[in-house]
Amino acid sequence: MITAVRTPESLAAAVGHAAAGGRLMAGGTVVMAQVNSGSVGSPELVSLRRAGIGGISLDGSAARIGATTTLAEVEESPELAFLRDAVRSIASPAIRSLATVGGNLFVPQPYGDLAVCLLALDATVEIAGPDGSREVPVDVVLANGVAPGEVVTAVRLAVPAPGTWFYHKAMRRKLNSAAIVAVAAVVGTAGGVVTSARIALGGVAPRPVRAVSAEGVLIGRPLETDVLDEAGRAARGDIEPFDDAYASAWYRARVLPVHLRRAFLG
Amino acid sequence: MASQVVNLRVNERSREFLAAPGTSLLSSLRDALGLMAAKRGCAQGSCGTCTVLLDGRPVMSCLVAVETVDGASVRTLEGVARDGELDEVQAAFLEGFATQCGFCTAGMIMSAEALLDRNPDPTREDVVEAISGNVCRCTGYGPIVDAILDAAARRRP
Amino acid sequence: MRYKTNPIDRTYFADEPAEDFNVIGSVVQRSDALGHVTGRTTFFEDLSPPDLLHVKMHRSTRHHARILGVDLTDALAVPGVVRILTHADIPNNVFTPLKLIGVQPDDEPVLAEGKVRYLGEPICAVVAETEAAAYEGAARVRVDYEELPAVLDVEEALAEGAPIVNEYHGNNYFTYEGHHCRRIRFGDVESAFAAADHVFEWRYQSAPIEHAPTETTGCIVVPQPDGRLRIHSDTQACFFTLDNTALILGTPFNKLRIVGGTVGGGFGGKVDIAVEPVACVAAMLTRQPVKYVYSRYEEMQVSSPRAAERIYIKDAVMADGRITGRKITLYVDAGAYSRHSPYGTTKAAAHLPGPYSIPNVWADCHCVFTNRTPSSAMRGFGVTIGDFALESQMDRIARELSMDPLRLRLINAYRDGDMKAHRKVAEGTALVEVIQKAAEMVGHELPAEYRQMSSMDRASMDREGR
Amino acid sequence: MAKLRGRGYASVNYPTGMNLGGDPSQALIHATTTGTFVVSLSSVDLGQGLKTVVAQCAAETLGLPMENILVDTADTDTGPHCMGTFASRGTHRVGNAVIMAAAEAREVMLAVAAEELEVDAGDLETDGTGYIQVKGAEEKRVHITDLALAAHFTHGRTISGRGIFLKEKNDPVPETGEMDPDSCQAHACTVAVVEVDDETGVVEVLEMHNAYEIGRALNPAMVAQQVEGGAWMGMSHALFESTEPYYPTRDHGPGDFNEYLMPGPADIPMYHNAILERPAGNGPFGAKGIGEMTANAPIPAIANAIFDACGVRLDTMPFTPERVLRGLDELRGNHH
Repeated sequence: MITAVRTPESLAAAVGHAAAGGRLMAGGTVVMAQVNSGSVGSPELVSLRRAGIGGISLDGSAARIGATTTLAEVEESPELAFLRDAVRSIASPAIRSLATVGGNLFVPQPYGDLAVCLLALDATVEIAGPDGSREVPVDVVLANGVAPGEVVTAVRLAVPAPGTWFYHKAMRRKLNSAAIVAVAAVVGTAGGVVTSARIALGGVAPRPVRAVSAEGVLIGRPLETDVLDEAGRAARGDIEPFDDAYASAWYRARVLPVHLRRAFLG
Repeated sequence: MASQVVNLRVNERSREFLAAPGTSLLSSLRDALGLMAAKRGCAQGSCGTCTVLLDGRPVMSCLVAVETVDGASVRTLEGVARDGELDEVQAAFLEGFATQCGFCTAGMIMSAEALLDRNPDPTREDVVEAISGNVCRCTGYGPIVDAILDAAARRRP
Repeated sequence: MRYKTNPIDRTYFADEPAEDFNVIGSVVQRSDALGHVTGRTTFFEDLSPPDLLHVKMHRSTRHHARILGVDLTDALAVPGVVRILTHADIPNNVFTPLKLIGVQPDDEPVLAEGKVRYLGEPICAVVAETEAAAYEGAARVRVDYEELPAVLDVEEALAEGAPIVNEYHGNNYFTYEGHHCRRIRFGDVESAFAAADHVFEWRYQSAPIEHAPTETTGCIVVPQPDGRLRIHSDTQACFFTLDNTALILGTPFNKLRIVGGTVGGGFGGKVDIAVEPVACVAAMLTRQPVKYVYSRYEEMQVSSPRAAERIYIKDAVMADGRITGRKITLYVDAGAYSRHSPYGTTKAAAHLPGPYSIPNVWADCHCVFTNRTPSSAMRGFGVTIGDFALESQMDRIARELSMDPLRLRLINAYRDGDMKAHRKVAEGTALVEVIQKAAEMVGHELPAEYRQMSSMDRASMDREGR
Repeated sequence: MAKLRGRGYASVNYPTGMNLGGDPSQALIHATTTGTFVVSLSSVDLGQGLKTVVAQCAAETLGLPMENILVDTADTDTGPHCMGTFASRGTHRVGNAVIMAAAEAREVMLAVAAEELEVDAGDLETDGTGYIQVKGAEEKRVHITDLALAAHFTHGRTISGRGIFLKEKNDPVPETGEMDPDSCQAHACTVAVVEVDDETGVVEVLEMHNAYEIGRALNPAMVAQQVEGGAWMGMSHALFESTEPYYPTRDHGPGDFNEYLMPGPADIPMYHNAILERPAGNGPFGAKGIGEMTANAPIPAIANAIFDACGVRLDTMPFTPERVLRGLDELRGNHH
């Protein structure tokens, strides 16, 4: 049973409550669902809603998105327009007006499509804790979470150059459904061949993963069907698919190359 | 810890009430304020029957810890009709036979209100997107989508 | 008004007498719609009596197990927990949904006693001052189990040596007047197979399906000053609920009053008497209003689904498309208890062999018990999955014979005066006409003799050689 | 990659009601002092519109406008017995009971009007707007408001009626299955048009054409609601729904509407529906009851359309992308 809900009005206070053992909550879309079913497992909640860590700022192509920025705010942000399709593939409007960028990092797969995007974007995560702040690559947070008492305060990313951002999500329904396979990628080309590639996958492992094998296949080659199919097959080496209510591990692995190709060729 | 006093502006009226720790906005509306239009269909944010507008945005009210939104403004279906007159969305749902069991209706209408507030001239795709988190088990959605498009047309000058 | 209607095509059944109606056949506004669009319709959970207590259930974590012990100590220590009900608190701890109309069996306890037979079976009901305390109490109940082998497949359940799901039956099937299944015996299918140009046999299967009403199953019980209980419920059948609840409580029937009738979707799932008996016991023992409403998870995983079915269909077919024999073996996965599944299986049998006149029909329809959430009524009870199998079968036959699938159906369609396999003479049939209409709608051309067929005129079919 | 299009057919019938233990429903009807007729039931409206349709039955039978009818239902202290709302029985059973009750009440109404107008009851008719009048001499009439007042305060009469519909119990013959389980049969034929993504196995239903024979469309707008909602549920069953996606094992059972998949508003096809009417002799104004049937034909129609599109025979519901793709792989001899 919940005995206290804290709504600290500063980051320092939030860190203090978190360090004291409170369960952090940003949009509440995960935590409140657990509260409502009596399964949250912590008597004290710490809401980040008023901790002053929201908002989007842009410096050249460097974007900083505060942790409590909602998905709806990202969706509406002209600076982050490249992420609009990805954000719209997440849940529904009444969830996106609550769910946050920071919270999305901690959502279990096959949810957490924005985290997949952040992995592809090589984002950096700003973290505040009782012993000060630190910045780590997003893959570290996705793999290890943060320490007790730490609070994610923002993510930083470089807005990809025009024509280099790719996103595709396969779902059971056209809208409002979890990822069967989500593909997010920043891929640069020159002279018709791939010069740089960072591909992240969702829905195919316990956490968002880099498709490093696929990236290796693409480098130096054109973004064409055969190459992408080969890359997609290679990506099967990068995943740990699972069964759930949406699809089996077999199906996820089976269609991964299709969706990897479709992320680039539609 | 004891219950907290929470202030909300609900349907343009100031309301003050006590909330036990962890109470959702949905439970507060229903149990503390007696506003029963928003429904508890899943308490997991998966059905949309509890959709209300929180500071103008549609939210699943079951997922909002009410203590964290002290001072916010909330609009529920009870606040949609003006002086007893149905608004365009309500009228379109009524006349378009867009209700069957009625349990999803409040959430559907609030999602539609949120859409039309921001986008007075929505496409069919916009409408579908706006209600994509609202489950209806009776109608098959078609009449609801039609009613929201109809409401937009009624609202246009 | 901007509502939808569908065109009524009166060129079919044009001989039906035209009647001059005042309001029948007219679009009349739904009487409940104004309440719905203003949010003022009152569903049962919109009632909020003072001092309301909440029930949450501690449920089985095993498919099949003996209950060795139940420890309530930690649960009772949760602040706000008022009381915890076990089977010992239920006066007559057995569901008897159809007892008053003389239909058995009474094979399901209200709260588990000695054994659990499916994952999610209710064991203890925690009554608390808040929903959160009830959840916390339910989580702190400790049950000591001795795991038993479970059976989860209908055919495995009927195999020799399978674990017995429910000792009440002694077998894993419902016994129909001495038979292990509901039978249809009409004509002689074996002769039909022997004489057929083709024999086709295929298998079909479904998985359980949830009703998924947006409003979950629940009730609020309010003790009245005169000692009666007023039960606000979203039941689909007020008197089913009243009668069965009274029998479980061991009270006179007139001690209970059901108030319902406005339901947030049912689809058959709210025919079971799932929540009222426990809520009434809690209200009687505490003398306070009590709410027991399923969570969405309970609705999805614990409430009765549409049964999974497995269906084998073997058909004797002549080269011209006439189906002369149909043999069906059907298994309904009832789960751990009967509920309405024995009836649903009979309803399935009566529906066979589908809307076709087939002179030889044999069916064995098994109502099978497994260690699964008990299934029960759902929209199309006994028919929906059968129709999937039957109409898939028709399509496959048409393809095997390279026949137009609609002509195959028209040749075999039942007409007025035909005797169906359950020996009821068909009347008011219209299969021929809906097929003709559908063909017309999609531009599927039918030869004149098929367009001229009529449900009322067997001769039109005789010209096809029957 | 290709999107393969196919068309599939299915035709079905559906029985109204049940025989289990007998299948009764009752209605009581009485006029208040001002001529409102209260229909007392204990029947449940699940959203299909039962309250509206029985009010229509009462109004039609009484010969009064809808405004004069109130339906008071689902209170076991005040309403007579109803077996329940299931088995497509609501409109049929309750409608019949209401018609019977309303016919009895009408007879009393006309008898009181005959006294009031000092004419023969057999010469009276209702005009549908609230007047009871002498046939062929319409100026000689009384409004139901005045008549009900007079019945109460002058004539000392209750204008009321009782109705019951009972489908009697029928036990199947155990050896043969001979039985009489239902009251009438409604009919449907569905043609589904689908598109199958041959790389992912995803099936999209593009169009559904449905012809329904329903006896009588008592309220055409509510018929449209039922048939479209039912067709949607059939499509949902066909392509998405299960509480146990890995049946017969019980793993990964969905617990909420995120996991329990149903088509959303973006996933619905174009519907083309048509209604035929062959009134049932035992139905209220010929109506048969169609609540359940509408979900049935779409399932096999979609299965058959998938086969038509891509040659994969789905014999297991639901027709998930995985099942379609496994079938395609098998056809292609392609085991990824």
